[in-house]
Amino acid sequence: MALALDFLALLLAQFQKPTLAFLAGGMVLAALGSRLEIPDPIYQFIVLVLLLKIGMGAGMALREAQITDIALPALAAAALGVVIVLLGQVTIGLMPGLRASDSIATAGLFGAVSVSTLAAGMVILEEDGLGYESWVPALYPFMDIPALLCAIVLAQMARARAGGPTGARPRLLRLVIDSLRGGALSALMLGLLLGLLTRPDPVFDTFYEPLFRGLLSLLMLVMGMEAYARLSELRGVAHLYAVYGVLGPLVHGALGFGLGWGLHLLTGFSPGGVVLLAVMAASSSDVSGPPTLRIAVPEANPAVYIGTSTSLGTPIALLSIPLWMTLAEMLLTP
Amino acid sequence: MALALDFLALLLAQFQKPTLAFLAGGMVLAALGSRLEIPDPIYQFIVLVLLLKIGMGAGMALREAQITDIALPALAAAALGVVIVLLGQVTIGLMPGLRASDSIATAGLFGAVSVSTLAAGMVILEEDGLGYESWVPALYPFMDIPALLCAIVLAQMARARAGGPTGARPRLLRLVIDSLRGGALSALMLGLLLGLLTRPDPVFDTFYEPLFRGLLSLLMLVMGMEAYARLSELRGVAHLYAVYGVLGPLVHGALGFGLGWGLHLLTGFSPGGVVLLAVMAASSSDVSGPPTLRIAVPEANPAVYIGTSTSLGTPIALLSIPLWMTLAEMLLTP
Amino acid sequence: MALALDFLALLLAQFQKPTLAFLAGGMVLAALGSRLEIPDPIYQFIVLVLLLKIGMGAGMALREAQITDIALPALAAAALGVVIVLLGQVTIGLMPGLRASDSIATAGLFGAVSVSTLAAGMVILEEDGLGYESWVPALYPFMDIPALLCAIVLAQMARARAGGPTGARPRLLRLVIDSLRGGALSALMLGLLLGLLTRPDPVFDTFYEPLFRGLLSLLMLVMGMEAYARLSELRGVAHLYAVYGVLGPLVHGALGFGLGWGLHLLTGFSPGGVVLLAVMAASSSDVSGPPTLRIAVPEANPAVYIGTSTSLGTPIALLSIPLWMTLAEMLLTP
Amino acid sequence: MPSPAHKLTIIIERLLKPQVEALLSEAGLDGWSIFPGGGRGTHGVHRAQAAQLVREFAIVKFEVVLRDRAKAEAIAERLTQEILAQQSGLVWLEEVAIWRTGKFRS
Amino acid sequence: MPSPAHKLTIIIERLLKPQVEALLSEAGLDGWSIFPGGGRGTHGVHRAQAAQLVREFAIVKFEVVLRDRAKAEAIAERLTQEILAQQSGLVWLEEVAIWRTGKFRS
Amino acid sequence: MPSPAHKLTIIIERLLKPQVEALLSEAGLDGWSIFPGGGRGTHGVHRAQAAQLVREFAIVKFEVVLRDRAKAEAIAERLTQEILAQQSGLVWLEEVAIWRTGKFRS
Ligand SMILES: Nc1ncnc2c1ncn2[C@@H]1O[C@H](COP(=O)(O)O)[C@@H](O)[C@H]1O
Ligand SMILES: Nc1ncnc2c1ncn2[C@@H]1O[C@H](COP(=O)(O)O)[C@@H](O)[C@H]1O
Ligand SMILES: Nc1ncnc2c1ncn2[C@@H]1O[C@H](COP(=O)(O)O)[C@@H](O)[C@H]1O
Ligand code: NA
Ligand code: NA
Ligand code: NA
Repeated sequence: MALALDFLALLLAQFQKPTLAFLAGGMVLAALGSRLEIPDPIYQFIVLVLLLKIGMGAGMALREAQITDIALPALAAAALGVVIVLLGQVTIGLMPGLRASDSIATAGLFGAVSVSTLAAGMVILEEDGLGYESWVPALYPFMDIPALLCAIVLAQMARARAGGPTGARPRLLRLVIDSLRGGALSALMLGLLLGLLTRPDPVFDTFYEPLFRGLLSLLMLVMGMEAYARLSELRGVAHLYAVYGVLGPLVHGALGFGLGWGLHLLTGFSPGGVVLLAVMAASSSDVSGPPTLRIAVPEANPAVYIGTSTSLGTPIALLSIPLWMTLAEMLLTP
Repeated sequence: MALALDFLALLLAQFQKPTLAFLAGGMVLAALGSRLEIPDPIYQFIVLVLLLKIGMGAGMALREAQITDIALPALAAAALGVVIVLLGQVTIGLMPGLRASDSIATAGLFGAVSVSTLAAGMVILEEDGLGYESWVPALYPFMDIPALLCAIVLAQMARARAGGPTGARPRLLRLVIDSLRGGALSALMLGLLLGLLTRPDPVFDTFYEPLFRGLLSLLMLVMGMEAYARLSELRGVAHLYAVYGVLGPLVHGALGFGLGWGLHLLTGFSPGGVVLLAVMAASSSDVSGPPTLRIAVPEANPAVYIGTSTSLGTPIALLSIPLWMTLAEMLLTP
Repeated sequence: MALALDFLALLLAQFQKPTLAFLAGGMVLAALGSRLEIPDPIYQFIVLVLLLKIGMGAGMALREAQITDIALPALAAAALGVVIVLLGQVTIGLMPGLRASDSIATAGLFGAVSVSTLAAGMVILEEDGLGYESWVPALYPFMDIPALLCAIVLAQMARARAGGPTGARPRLLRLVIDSLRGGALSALMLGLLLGLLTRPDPVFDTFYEPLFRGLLSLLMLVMGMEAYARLSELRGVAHLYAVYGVLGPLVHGALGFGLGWGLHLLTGFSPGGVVLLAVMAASSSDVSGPPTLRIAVPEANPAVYIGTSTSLGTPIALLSIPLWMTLAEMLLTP
Repeated sequence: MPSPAHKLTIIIERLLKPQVEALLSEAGLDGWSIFPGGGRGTHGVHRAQAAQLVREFAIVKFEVVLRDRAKAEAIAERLTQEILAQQSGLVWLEEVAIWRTGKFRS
Repeated sequence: MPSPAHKLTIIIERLLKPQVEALLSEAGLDGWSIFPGGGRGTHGVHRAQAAQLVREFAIVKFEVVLRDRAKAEAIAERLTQEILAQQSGLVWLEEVAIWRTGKFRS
Repeated sequence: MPSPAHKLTIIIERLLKPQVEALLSEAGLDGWSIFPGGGRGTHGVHRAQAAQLVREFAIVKFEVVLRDRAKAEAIAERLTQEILAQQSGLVWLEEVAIWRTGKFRS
């Protein structure tokens, strides 16, 4: 009982933090019909700076890390990405009356990773002084790409079963390359390489690091407004997607937390690292995944998978960050 | 005599300060035909950050303030907004040959508040170490909205007198809501709520507060360029508007200063607070007021009221900031 | 031999620095077909802030400088601009088969100055603690404008010789004024005036100076991407331009270094100042020069001069910055 | 395979965007495109890309393709009489040939 | 001195831009213009200037002027059949009168 | 109630904007619209929204609606002969039907 109260108190304190507060603020604005707009070039600038910062920070940490430290977590990340997609196909995909392509695409987004959710996790961890290996954000592509690829392969198989056109079947390697060429992953990889191969410390310390938190607050505003705006698109969509959008992040985060806990016991993976793994698993791609799926699974209805991810998956994943932190503080720290 | 010299010296020093210097710089650039442009998305970003900062700062201060401390200044702000509009209608509105709608709309903008002028006042006060209650900027909407509403009601009455169409008469509550939904007031109110209900301190201290001054300098550049650009629109406008545009801010600022002085004697309202009240009163809306009037008073000629406010009202109000500060330093500080 | 090794070691260390690393990163992204884009308004904001910062910094320094300190370096800068253009016309212009207008326009850009290269030079010098008179960046227009004017006059003479239309011959003064009205030079001059005539220190120290390095890193990204993108335009262009684009910056930089060295011996011009003079001489205009030439020398093929400058001149000039620094450290510092 | 249709172009200030969208929705249209811009007219200059103090005064252009000429004209009439009566703005109509006619309900 | 030509307008989401450009290049066209925008359709709202999470879902309009009507129609057919088959997008054709005909190879 | 008119479209690089505006003003026009964009042509690629080093090389499109066909053609002629002679740019003319004819002086 005391434990439950502690848990609640820790949880409530988190909602006072600026990151989640701005998310809620964005939703409220949209709900009240505000005409406030964040200009698109500003939004792109914010995402670019966050991705370069995440990449550079992880890259600089990788310089000092041992390949053996990272191998297992990377494997865990990839496994999580694939397992979440397969799990999604089994749970939603097998329900009657739903189109296979829709459920596969939705599961694909939930297996992939949201950069905004990851950034929010990093900032909230830092505010609470819960440390993590600085290279953990570098696990992003290890979870993101396998998840999207897995969804695309499942969609191809479904199409083949349905006797659909198989001639245009895209090659996997090409999809990986194309995905890495997208703006978001390009920026992340560029940051990683700069951090790994050069010494960006002066510009990192004076620009990317200090601006990170503030720009994230504006991104949360956009996320909140967008989440509310897309809610209406969910109206025509099967209720099951709403259930998946709400429960998915919690289940996936728990999976990530569990796997991270295993790593913690096995290799001493830090509590903060466990939280970030859970956050990535809980998150669903809202910036970089959707266009990949639009091209590769054109028969799926974007209103379904984007609506489910943006309006439910991302807010729930963001709001669940305090949950993993509270769990970590209670279970993993001495 | 010595007093007058002191006054002049204090005044001159202010024009060296970056805020006013950038304003002058923008005017000079425009006058010399420079092709320098500030991109619109950057301008919107600047205004957004300034409004969130002003709102959050005031909101955080309101947490600690007593409702009784604020009630009287809020009343004073609302009274100033309404009185300035009525005064405007009496002085310009009664002159022969001018259209009622034009004079009412102009008075409406001068009763309302300019966010850029308010922000400039805050920065200049801070540079001079003249303190104010941090919630004073929260008086903005208390002056702004009543002034615009008052103008709209006056315009409806004028229309009714003229036997014009009264069917489309918009409801006041709807106008208030619509005005709060506009981008500028939305951002300010969002900041207020975030400051009041959550703990945005970490992001406020590392982002909004440090960037405030620099972004304001760029906003002043835009204001200066725009003030010069709109001057030409004033050419076809009755001379009386030019007189009003130049003298209005001084008279309104003096009213604000007087009322603030009263509050100072009555409740110990700070000298810096008195200055900010004068600055808001002297300022005329140039970002958020004009679209409200365009919709609600479509029969008024925007070249008249926007030109008068942007080209004369705002620069004069900005240049008069040092005046109120010098007055406060001479009259209100021991 | 030891000297040569030292030289190499110093040189290599520079390529680890963020400025050059971001340039290389941009090229790599473009070469790999990344779809990453920097929004145009963000790019314009970056250039604006850099120019205002360079101008203000130089302007504040000019307040304390003696006119006699600056006169000689300014003369040297102007001479360099003109000499580089004349040299260019002699070397490329006299080769058979090349159009006079193309070679003159190309030489014009290489005589003029690149703001991004200058900014990179300032940041790299600062990182290495190699000091310079803070007014040195004010030499920019003294080199830039004479170089462009010289090219325009040469083009007019070539047109006259060829019996072309001489009626539209633009006056030189008008060209100078028009060039100063362009966005880039306007911003630089505004900064200079603000620094010289007002006290922008508070906003300079809290905004322009801290953001300089970070914004430059993003600008280098753009420069790198653009350099790669324009390479293809060089395909149809005479090989001689490629040779000029690669060797020009080195020869011009050496000229600048030599003249700077003379000033050093004569007047005690600082080693950092010598480096910046070399950097400006080595640089070729890629932001502000091209539109001037497009209007004034319409018969020249922009693919030739812009391609040569953007794809070869600027990257080589940026990469040569460590060269001048290493030379200065070895030859000019005790 | 192209079939005849009509393109209605509407140029307004952003502040009228909600009203124009409401009118188009009421008229039963299922789609339109919007392009931001600038311009010059009797109300002075509207910048296309540079900062202008009031965002709501920026120019936007609607392009609406529809197959029913009568409906296009009816929309133009209502626009000019109701929304643009006291506001700046232009409306014009052009003949076009469209593909994918299935995408057009009206 | 104007001579008759045709203007093909193509409205798509940015993610199809590379494919449309490839098709136009293959068709031997030497020029086209692109305008960013927004819109509303069966796939919901695309904002014209405000932030939208996925950049690739922004609307862009191609305007291609060419003299050869048959080629214009062929491009429109290929577009609607190959690229737009499962994607959102519109194509229409208009008659125009052009100057500087020397600038148009097709 | 629509009445016939003409729409002149001019595509240029931003650096010619002042000259084109001067020409339109001289011709007595009271209004035009401007849309920023990008494109591809014999002078390579102009990006529509991404950073390009030289701002003045961005593409802008003028759309000018006017009732007087002869004036439209005269403007197009002067443009192509005087301003666009050595520069990139296109001009074309279309037939339109306008409302609010009172807003058009020429
Ligand atoms: N003749 C015209 N052709 C094209 N656009 C026009 C024309 N006249 C006005 N416009 C556009 O309509 C807007 C408002 O016009 P006005 O109300 O006359 O200021 C202008 O800013 C232009 O964008
Ligand atoms: N009737 C129409 N007229 C003009 N543009 C349209 C029309 N319908 C759709 N569009 C444009 O095409 C895009 C995609 O349409 P849709 O696939 O129906 O969502 C929309 O966002 C609009 O920009
Ligand atoms: N056939 C065309 N159709 C539409 N726009 C074109 C065409 N050709 C050129 N343009 C536009 O005109 C600009 C300049 O063309 P150019 O001088 O050929 O490089 C291009 O960037 C395009 O925006
Ligand atoms: Na996930
Ligand atoms: Na006021
Ligand atoms: Na040079």
